Amino acid sequence: MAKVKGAIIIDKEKCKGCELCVVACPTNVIGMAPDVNGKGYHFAYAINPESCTGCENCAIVCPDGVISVYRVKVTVE
Amino acid sequence: MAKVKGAIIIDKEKCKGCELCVVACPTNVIGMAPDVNGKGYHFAYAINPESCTGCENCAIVCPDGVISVYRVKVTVE
Amino acid sequence: MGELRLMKGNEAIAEAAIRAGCDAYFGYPITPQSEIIEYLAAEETHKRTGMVLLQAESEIAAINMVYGAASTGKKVMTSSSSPGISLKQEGISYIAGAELPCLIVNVVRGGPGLGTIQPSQADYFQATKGGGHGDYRLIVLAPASVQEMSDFVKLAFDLAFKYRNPAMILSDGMIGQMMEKVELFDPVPRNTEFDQSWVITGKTADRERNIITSLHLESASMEKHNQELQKKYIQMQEQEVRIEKIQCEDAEFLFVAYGSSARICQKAVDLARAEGIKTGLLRPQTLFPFPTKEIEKMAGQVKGILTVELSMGQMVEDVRLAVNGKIKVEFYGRAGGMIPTPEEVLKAMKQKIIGG
Amino acid sequence: MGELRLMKGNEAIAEAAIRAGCDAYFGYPITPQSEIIEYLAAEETHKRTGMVLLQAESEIAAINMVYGAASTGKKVMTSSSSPGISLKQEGISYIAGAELPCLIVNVVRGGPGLGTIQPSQADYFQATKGGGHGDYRLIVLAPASVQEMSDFVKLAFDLAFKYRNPAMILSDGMIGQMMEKVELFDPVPRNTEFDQSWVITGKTADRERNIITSLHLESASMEKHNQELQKKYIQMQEQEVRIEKIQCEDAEFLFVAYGSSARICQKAVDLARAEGIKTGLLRPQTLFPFPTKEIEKMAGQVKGILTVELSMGQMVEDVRLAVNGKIKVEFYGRAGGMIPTPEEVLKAMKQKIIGG
Amino acid sequence: MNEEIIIAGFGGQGVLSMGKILAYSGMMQNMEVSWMPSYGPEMRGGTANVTVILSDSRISSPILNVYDTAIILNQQSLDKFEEKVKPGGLLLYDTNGITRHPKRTDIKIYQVEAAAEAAKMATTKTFNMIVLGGYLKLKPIIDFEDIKNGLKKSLPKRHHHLIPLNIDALERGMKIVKALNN
Amino acid sequence: MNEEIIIAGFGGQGVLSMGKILAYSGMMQNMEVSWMPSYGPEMRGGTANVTVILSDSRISSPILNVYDTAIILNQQSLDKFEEKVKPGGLLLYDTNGITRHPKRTDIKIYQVEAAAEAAKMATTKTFNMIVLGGYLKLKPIIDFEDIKNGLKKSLPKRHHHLIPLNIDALERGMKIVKALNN
Amino acid sequence: MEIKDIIKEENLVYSKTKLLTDTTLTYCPGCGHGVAHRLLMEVIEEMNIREDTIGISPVGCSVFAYDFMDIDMAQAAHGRAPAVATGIKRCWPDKFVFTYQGDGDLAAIGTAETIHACNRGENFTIIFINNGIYGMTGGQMAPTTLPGMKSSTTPFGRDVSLMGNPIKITELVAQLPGTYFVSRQAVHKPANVRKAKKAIRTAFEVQQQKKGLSFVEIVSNCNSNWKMTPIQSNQWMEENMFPYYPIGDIKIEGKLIKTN
Amino acid sequence: MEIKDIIKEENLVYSKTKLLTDTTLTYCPGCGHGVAHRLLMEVIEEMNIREDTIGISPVGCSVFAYDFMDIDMAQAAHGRAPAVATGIKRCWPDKFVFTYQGDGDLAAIGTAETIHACNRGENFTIIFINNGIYGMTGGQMAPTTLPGMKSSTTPFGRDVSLMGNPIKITELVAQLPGTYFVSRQAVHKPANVRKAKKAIRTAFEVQQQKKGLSFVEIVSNCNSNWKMTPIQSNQWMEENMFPYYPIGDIKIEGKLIKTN
Ligand SMILES: Cc1ncc(C[n+]2csc(CCOP(=O)(O)OP(=O)(O)O)c2C)c(N)n1
Ligand SMILES: Cc1ncc(C[n+]2csc(CCOP(=O)(O)OP(=O)(O)O)c2C)c(N)n1
Ligand code: SF4
Ligand code: SF4
Ligand code: SF4
Ligand code: SF4
Ligand code: SF4
Ligand code: SF4
Ligand SMILES: [Mg+2]
Ligand SMILES: [Mg+2]
Repeated sequence: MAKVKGAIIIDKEKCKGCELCVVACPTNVIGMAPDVNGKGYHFAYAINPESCTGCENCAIVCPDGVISVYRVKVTVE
Repeated sequence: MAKVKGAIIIDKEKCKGCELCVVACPTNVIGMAPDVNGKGYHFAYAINPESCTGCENCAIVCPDGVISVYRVKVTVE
Repeated sequence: MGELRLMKGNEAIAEAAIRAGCDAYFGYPITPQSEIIEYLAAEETHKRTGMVLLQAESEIAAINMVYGAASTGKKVMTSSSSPGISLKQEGISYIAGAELPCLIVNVVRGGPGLGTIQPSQADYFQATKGGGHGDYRLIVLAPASVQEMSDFVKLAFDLAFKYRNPAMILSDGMIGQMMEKVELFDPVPRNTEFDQSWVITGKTADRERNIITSLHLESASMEKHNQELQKKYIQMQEQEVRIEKIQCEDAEFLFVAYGSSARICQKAVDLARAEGIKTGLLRPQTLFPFPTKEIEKMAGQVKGILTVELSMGQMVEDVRLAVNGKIKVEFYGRAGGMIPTPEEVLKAMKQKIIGG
Repeated sequence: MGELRLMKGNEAIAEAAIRAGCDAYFGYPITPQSEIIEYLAAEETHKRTGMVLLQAESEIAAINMVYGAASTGKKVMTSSSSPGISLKQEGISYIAGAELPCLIVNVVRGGPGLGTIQPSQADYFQATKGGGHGDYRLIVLAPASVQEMSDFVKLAFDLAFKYRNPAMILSDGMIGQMMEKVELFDPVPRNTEFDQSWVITGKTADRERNIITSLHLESASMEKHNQELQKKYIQMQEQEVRIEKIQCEDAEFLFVAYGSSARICQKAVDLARAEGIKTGLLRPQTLFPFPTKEIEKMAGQVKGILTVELSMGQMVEDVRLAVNGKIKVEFYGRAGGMIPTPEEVLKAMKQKIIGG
Repeated sequence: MNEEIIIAGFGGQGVLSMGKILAYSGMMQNMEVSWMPSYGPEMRGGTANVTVILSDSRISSPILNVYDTAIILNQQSLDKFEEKVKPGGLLLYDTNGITRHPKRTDIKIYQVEAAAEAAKMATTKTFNMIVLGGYLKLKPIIDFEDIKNGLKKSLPKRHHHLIPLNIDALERGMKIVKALNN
Repeated sequence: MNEEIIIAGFGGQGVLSMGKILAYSGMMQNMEVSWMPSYGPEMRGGTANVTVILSDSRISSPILNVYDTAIILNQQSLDKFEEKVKPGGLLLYDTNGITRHPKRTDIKIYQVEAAAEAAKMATTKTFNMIVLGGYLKLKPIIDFEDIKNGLKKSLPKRHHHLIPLNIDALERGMKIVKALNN
Repeated sequence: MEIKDIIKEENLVYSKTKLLTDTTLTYCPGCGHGVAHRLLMEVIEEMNIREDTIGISPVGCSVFAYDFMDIDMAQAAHGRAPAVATGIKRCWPDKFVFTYQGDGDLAAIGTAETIHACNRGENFTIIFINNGIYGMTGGQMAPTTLPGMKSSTTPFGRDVSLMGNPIKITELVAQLPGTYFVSRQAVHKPANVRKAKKAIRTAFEVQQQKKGLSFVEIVSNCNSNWKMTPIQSNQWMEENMFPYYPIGDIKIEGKLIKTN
Repeated sequence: MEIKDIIKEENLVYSKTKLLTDTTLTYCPGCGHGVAHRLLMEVIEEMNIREDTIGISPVGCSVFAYDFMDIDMAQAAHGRAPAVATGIKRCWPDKFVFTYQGDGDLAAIGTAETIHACNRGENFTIIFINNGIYGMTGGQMAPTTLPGMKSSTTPFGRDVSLMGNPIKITELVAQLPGTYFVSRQAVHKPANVRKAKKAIRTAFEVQQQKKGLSFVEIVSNCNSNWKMTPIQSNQWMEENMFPYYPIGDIKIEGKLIKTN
C-alpha cells in the first residue's frame, strides 16, 4: 500500500508567529515555540513532524512564505 | 357646448427661433417669421391664432420660456 | 488660566477647532495628521458642540465640501499633509477666488511625490505663493509649538472671516506628532460676528439672491476682481504681520526661521550667546503676510542673516527680497525629515555668515 | 526650410508633438487648449505615427497615465489650462520625484478659481516654484510665438530626457488661440537616444528589476534624493538658460517679460526708441532655469528694469532676486485677460522707472 | 504696412474663415500675419469676431483695443466696435438687419450689401467672400493672385471646386461696395 | 536640568505610554516636556520608540540624534541606539531576548530584568512600569508623587484601579535595577 | 371671441415662472438646458421653498445657471458639485439642496464625488443633464457619447474598442443603497416635459422626507455640437439616445424597478 | 522513513517562489497581503511572463510591494494605479500589467480611475485587497468598512445613517461592459488560497487573450487595525465580511453570473 509522507522546514528567523499554519494543518503537525526569534516572535515549528503528509496547506497559507514542504510516496508493507 | 379657446404671446425679441414650439403645437398655430429679430433669429409667431386651444404645449417645450398662454372656456351655441 | 494638557500638536488643533466653534470638518486621512480627524471622531463632536464631522472619499471631495459649507457662512476646516494638499490646489484656488473663509491645515511631510512621512518645510512656496492657479494668497500661519497649534486655530478663523479669505496653518510632522504642554483657550460659541450678508442659505423676500462664484468670464470684470483681491492682500500685509523676536535687541547676526526650525535656531542663539556671539532670531508667525518690513529693518542692524529651513531653500527668497541686497543672506537647510541640531545650525551661521 | 503653415499655437504644439516622435498623449478638454487634443484626434495619430491618444476621464487620470507611460521610457505628454493644471499638482510632484521625463503644456487662463478663459500669466509661481508639494522644479519653457510653440515641444522633450525631469511649456490663451506663420521642423523617429536603462518594460534575466518610485521613507535616503535633485537643478541653471535679447546693447532701461507680454514689450521698445529713449527687452525663454546671471549682468548696464506680466506680479520677484537691490525693479501688469498696449507699457516704464 | 482689422458678426456668417483667408493671403505675400478669434462659450448663432493683423514687421499683440478697419456684419457688433475704429480708420458694414447705423464722422464708412447680393447667387455661403471683396476693393493691400492662393490654402481640398464661385463673389463684392459719408 | 531620553523596544511593550507617563510627570513638576514618537507604518510587533525630553528651559527639537539616556527593550533597538548615547550617558536595558550585549565603555550601563519580574506579577502589562521604576531609581529627577499624578493623568479613568498595581511595579523596578559596568 | 379678449390677466394659464430671472439664457436655440431650468424653478415655486433652497451650478454650459435661477446658488468646480452639496447639506440638513450637472461633469471628472454622495445617501437632489457630449468646451467626447458618435475628439466616431462603451451612470448609482429615487426623463416634447417635472417634484419631496439621494437624469440634446438643427437633434436623440438610455423611473422608494 | 530522508531537493514540493525577493515582508504577522503577493508571483512564474510583466504598487500597506516582488514595478499615487496602468498598457499592449490596490485606494480616492479603467475595458488586471479599513495609516474607516465596525475614525462603529453603507465596488464594476472577468476570493484558508490563485491565473489569461479588464477582489484581514489576533481576525472575516462580500466569481467571460 502506498502512503504519502511529508516534512516541512520553517525558516525560524522569518516566521512572524501568526499561527495560521497551525490551524491550517490537518494533522496538527505544527506548534508554536515558547522562545522568541530575533524579531521577538514566538515561531512555529513541527512539534509533531511524523504526522506530516506534505499536503502543503501550511505553506500556502503562510503569509510570509517561510515554510517549505517536502513529500515522498512510501510503500508500506 | 363648452369649448376651450386659447391664445399665446411670444416675446419676439427673446425668441431664438428654434422652432420647437412649431412642432409641439397640435393645431399648427405657430410659424416662423421671415424677418429676424435683434439677435438675428427668425422668430416664432402665431400664423394661425384662431386654432389655438391653449393647451400650453408650445410654452412648456420652449427652452427660452418666451411663450405665455391664455385660455378661456367659451360656450358655443 | 485655561486648562493645561499634554497633547500632540494634531490633537491640539482638533481640540482648538471644537473650542473655536468650528461648525464642520471634512477631511481624508493621511500621515502625519490623521490624529486630527481621529480626535474629532473620538470626541463625538456632533454631540459635544454640534460640529459636523465627515470623512470624505478623497482630499478633493473634502476641499469642495469645505467650499460648500463655507458658502453658507459656516466656520469650516479641513486638514491634510503634502500630497493631499497638492490635490486640493484647484479647490483652494476656487475658495480664494470666491472669497470664502475657511481653515486648511497642512502638516507637512517630505516630498516631492510620495516622499517620506517625516517632517519637512518644503511646502512653503506652495502655501505662500499659491500652489493653485491664478493670483491669490492664503493667510499662512506657522506654529512653532503645540501651544500655537491650538492658538492659531482661533486666530486663523478670525482672520479668515475678517478677510473672507482661506487661512492655512502650515505645520509639519514634528509639531503635529510631538506632545507638549498646552494651555487651552475657553470655548467660544459656534457663530461669528463677521458680516454674513453674502452667505447662501436660501433667498428670502427681503434681499437679492446671493451667489458664490469665482467665475468672471469678461476680462474687465476678472481684472477688477483681481485688483480687489490684491487690495485685501495689501491690507493683510499692512495689518496682520505677526512675528516673534528673540534676543534681537543687540543682535549682530540674525537667524530667520519659522515653525520647527525656529525652535532649533532658538537653541542655537543660546549656544552662540554662550560663546559671546550676539545672535538673534526673527521668527515669522505669519508667512503670508510675510514680515518684509520687519526683516528689512533688521537688515539695518545686523551684519548678516542665516535662514534655516527644513527644505532646500524656499523662504530664503522672501528674506532676500526683504533685505534687497543690503546685507548677506544665506541659507542652511536639511531635507526629507532630517532635523539639524542647534550646534549644526550655529556652525552654519559661523561658516556662511560670520566667517564668510 | 521646413514646411510653412498658418496655424494656431495649440495646433502647432500638437503637430510638433507628432513630428517630435511623441509616443502618447493623455489629456482632458479645457478651454483655451482643447485644440491640442482635437488636432491630434483629427490627425489619427495612431495611423500616422503610431502615437497613442487617449481622452482621460479627468486631469488627474491624465497626469497619472503620463506617469505610467513615462515609466516605460516613452515620450509622453499632456496638456491643460490653469484649473486642470492645479489638479495635476500631486501627479506632477510624483513625476518630478520619480524623475520621469515628460511634457506638460499649460495654456494659461485667468484665475483664481474658475476665473476666465482669457489669456493670463498668473500661473508663473505655480510653474516655477512648484505648485505641488516638496522641493522640485520643472523645466519651464515660455514660447512667445506660434513658432516657438512648435520649436519648444522638441526642446522640451530633449531636456526632459536629458535630465529625467518633467518639462512644462507655459503658454497662454493668446498664443494658444492665435494663428501665425510657423515653419514646422522635419519629423524625427519615435524613439530617443537618451539612457533607457531605468525604464520598466518587464524584468529580463540580464538585469536587476527596475523600480519607478518617489517613496523614500527613511529620512536619510529622502534627504539624499533631495540633494541629487538639487544637483540636477543647479546643472540646469548652469547649462540650460535660454533668453532672447532685443536691442539690449546700448539700452539704458530694460523690459523683462516673457511669452505674450514680451511681444507687447518688443513693440514698446520700438516706440521708445522712436522717441529716443534707449530701451531694450530681455525675454526669458526658460523660466526655470531662470536667467538670473543674465539679468544680474544687465543690472550693471541699465538704470532700471520694468517687468511686465499678465498677472499681479510674479516673475518680478525672480527679477528682483537677480538684481539684488542694485537698481530699481518695478512691475506693470494687467490681469484677467486684459492685454496692455505697447503704449501703455511704455507709459508705465516712463512713470515707474525713467521718471520715478 | 500695418493693417489691424476686426471682423465681427453672427456665428455662422463665415467671420472666422474670412479672417483666415485674409491672413493666409497676407502670408502668401510674405507679410507677418496674425489671426485671433474671440473664443469662449459663445452660443450658436451668437456673436463671433476675429482680429486679423497684416504687417511688414513683427506683430506684438494679436489682441487689440482699437482697429484700422472694422468689418461689421450685425447690430451687436456695430454697437460694440464702432467706437473702436481709429480716427481716420475704416468701417465697412452690411446694412442687412442694422437698425442703428454708424454715427461717427471721423472715420470712413462704407456699405456692402452682401446678404442681398449673396441671395442672388447659387449659394448664400458666398456671403463672406462678397464682404471680403468689398474690403479688398477699399484696401487693395493684397494682390488678387495671392488672395486666390490664400483661398486655396485655407479651404480643405474637397471644397476646391468652389474656388471659382468664391472668386466670383469676391469680384461682386468689389463692385457693390459703396461709400456712405465721403 | 535637561534630560533627553530615548525609549525603544517592540510595539506592544508599552514604550509610548511609558514615555507619556514620564512626560506627564515632568509637566506636573512644572518642567518643559516633549514627547515624540517614531511614527510611520511600523508593523505590528515591530519596533517602536519615543523620545522624551524633560527640561528647565524651552525645548528646541523634540527629535534628537544623541541622548542622555537610552532605555532599550529589544535587540534591534540596542543595535540602533547604543552608539547614540552621549559619552557619560546612561543605557538601561532588559536582557530578555538580547543576544549581543552593549559594548561601550564610555557610558553607564544598567540592567533591569523587567520581563522576568513582570512574569511574576498578576499581569505582564506592568512590564513597562518596572522598567520606568528602574530608570527613576537611577535618575530620580521626578518626585515619586508627581509620577503618581502623571500616571493618573495619562491613564484613562477606567484604568485608574490599576494605579496601585503600577506603583507596585515601579517600586519593583527600583529594586531590581543593577549596574553592569560600574 | 377675439384673441385680444382672451389675452387678459385672468386668463393667463402659463407663463415663465418668476423664479427665472429676465436675463436671456446663454444657451443655444433649442437646447434642453432651458426647459430643465424652468421645470426646476417651477417645482421650487410650487413647493414654495425658495427661502430654503440652495442650488449648485457646475462647470459646463449651465455654469451660468445662477444668472438665470433667482435663488441662492454656488458655482462648483468641474465635477465637484456633489461634494459641494454635501458640505452644504451636512451643515443645513433642513434646507433643500440640488446640483445641476452635465454628463462630462457628473460622469467623467466627477465620478468619485457622484458615486460617493449617492452611496452615502446624502439627502439632496442631483439633476443630471445627459447630452452625450461636452457642450461648453466645444463638443468633445463625453463618457456618455454613443458608439460611433462623432465629437471633436472622436471626429471619426467613438471607437468602443479604444474609448470603451458609454457609461450608464444612472443605472450604476441606482445600484447603491443610498439612492432613494432615480429616474431618467427627457424634455423635448410636451408629454416628456410633464413627466420630467413630476420626477423633479418627486425628487424634492424625497428630500423633504429625508429619505436619501434623489437623482433625475434628463436626456437632452446638444444641437450645436451634434451639428444639427434643434428639431433634427431631438429626433436623433429619440432614435439613438433613448434606446441606450431608456426613459422612465429606475428606482422608486429605494427599490429598483425593472426597466426593459 | 526519517524526516531527514524526506527533506531532499528532489522531494521539495512547495517553497516560496523565486519571484519573491528575500526581503522580509513589512506586513504584520498574519496579514493577507503576504499570501496575495505570493499567489500573484506564482502565477507570473508559472505563466513564465516575468519578462513581460509590469506591476503597479499603490499607496497603502502594500506600497512596498516593489521591495518584495522581483519584477519591474512602478509605485502609483494614492488611488491612481488604474490610470498609471492605463498609461503603460496603452503604450505596451503586449505586456502584462497589473495593479495591486487596497480598498481605500481603489474604492475611495481612486473611484473614478477604477470605474473608468473598467468601463474602457483596459486590458489589464486589478488585484483588489479589501480588508475593510485603511491599514497603512492606522485603521481609519474605508468605504468598505462594515456597518457598526469600529475604526479609528468611527470609534463607536460605522454609523450607516452618517457614513452610508459599505460600497460593493466589485459588483459595480462587474456591471460595466468593459470588465470581462470579475471574481471575489479570500486567502485565509488552504482551499481559498487555491481558488484565489486560480482566479488570478484566469485574470492574467484574460489579459493574454486581450479580452478586457480582469478584476480579482481578495477579502482579507487587517488584524492589527481590527485589533484581533490573526486567527481571530480570519474568523471575524468569515462571519462578518463574507456575508456582505460573498466569495465567488461574479462575471465570467464577460457575463454576469448569479451570485446568491
Ligand atoms: C478642472 C476643469 N477641467 C476642465 C474644464 C473644462 N470644461 C468646462 S465644461 C466641461 C465639460 C462640460 O460638459 P458637460 O458636463 O457634459 O456639460 P454640458 O456643457 O454638455 O452641458 C469641461 C471639460 C474645467 N473648467 N475645469
Ligand atoms: C493623496 C494621498 N492621500 C492620502 C494618503 C494617505 N494614505 C496612505 S495609504 C492610505 C489608505 C490605505 O488603505 P488601503 O488602500 O485600504 O490599503 P491597506 O493599507 O488597507 O492595504 C491613505 C489614506 C496618501 N498617501 N496620499
Ligand atoms: S504539509 Fe500539510 S501536514 Fe505537513 S505540516 Fe503542512 S499542513 Fe501539516
Ligand atoms: S504561518 Fe508562517 S509566519 Fe505564521 S506562524 Fe506559521 S510559519 Fe510563522
Ligand atoms: S397653446 Fe397649444 S394650441 Fe396654442 S399655440 Fe401653444 S401648442 Fe398650439
Ligand atoms: S420654442 Fe421658444 S425660442 Fe423656440 S422658436 Fe418657439 S418661441 Fe422661439
Ligand atoms: S453647446 Fe450644446 S449644451 Fe451647450 S447650450 Fe449649446 S446646445 Fe446646449
Ligand atoms: S496594518 Fe493591516 S493591512 Fe497593513 S500589514 Fe498590518 S494587518 Fe496587514
Ligand atoms: Mg454634456
Ligand atoms: Mg485596506
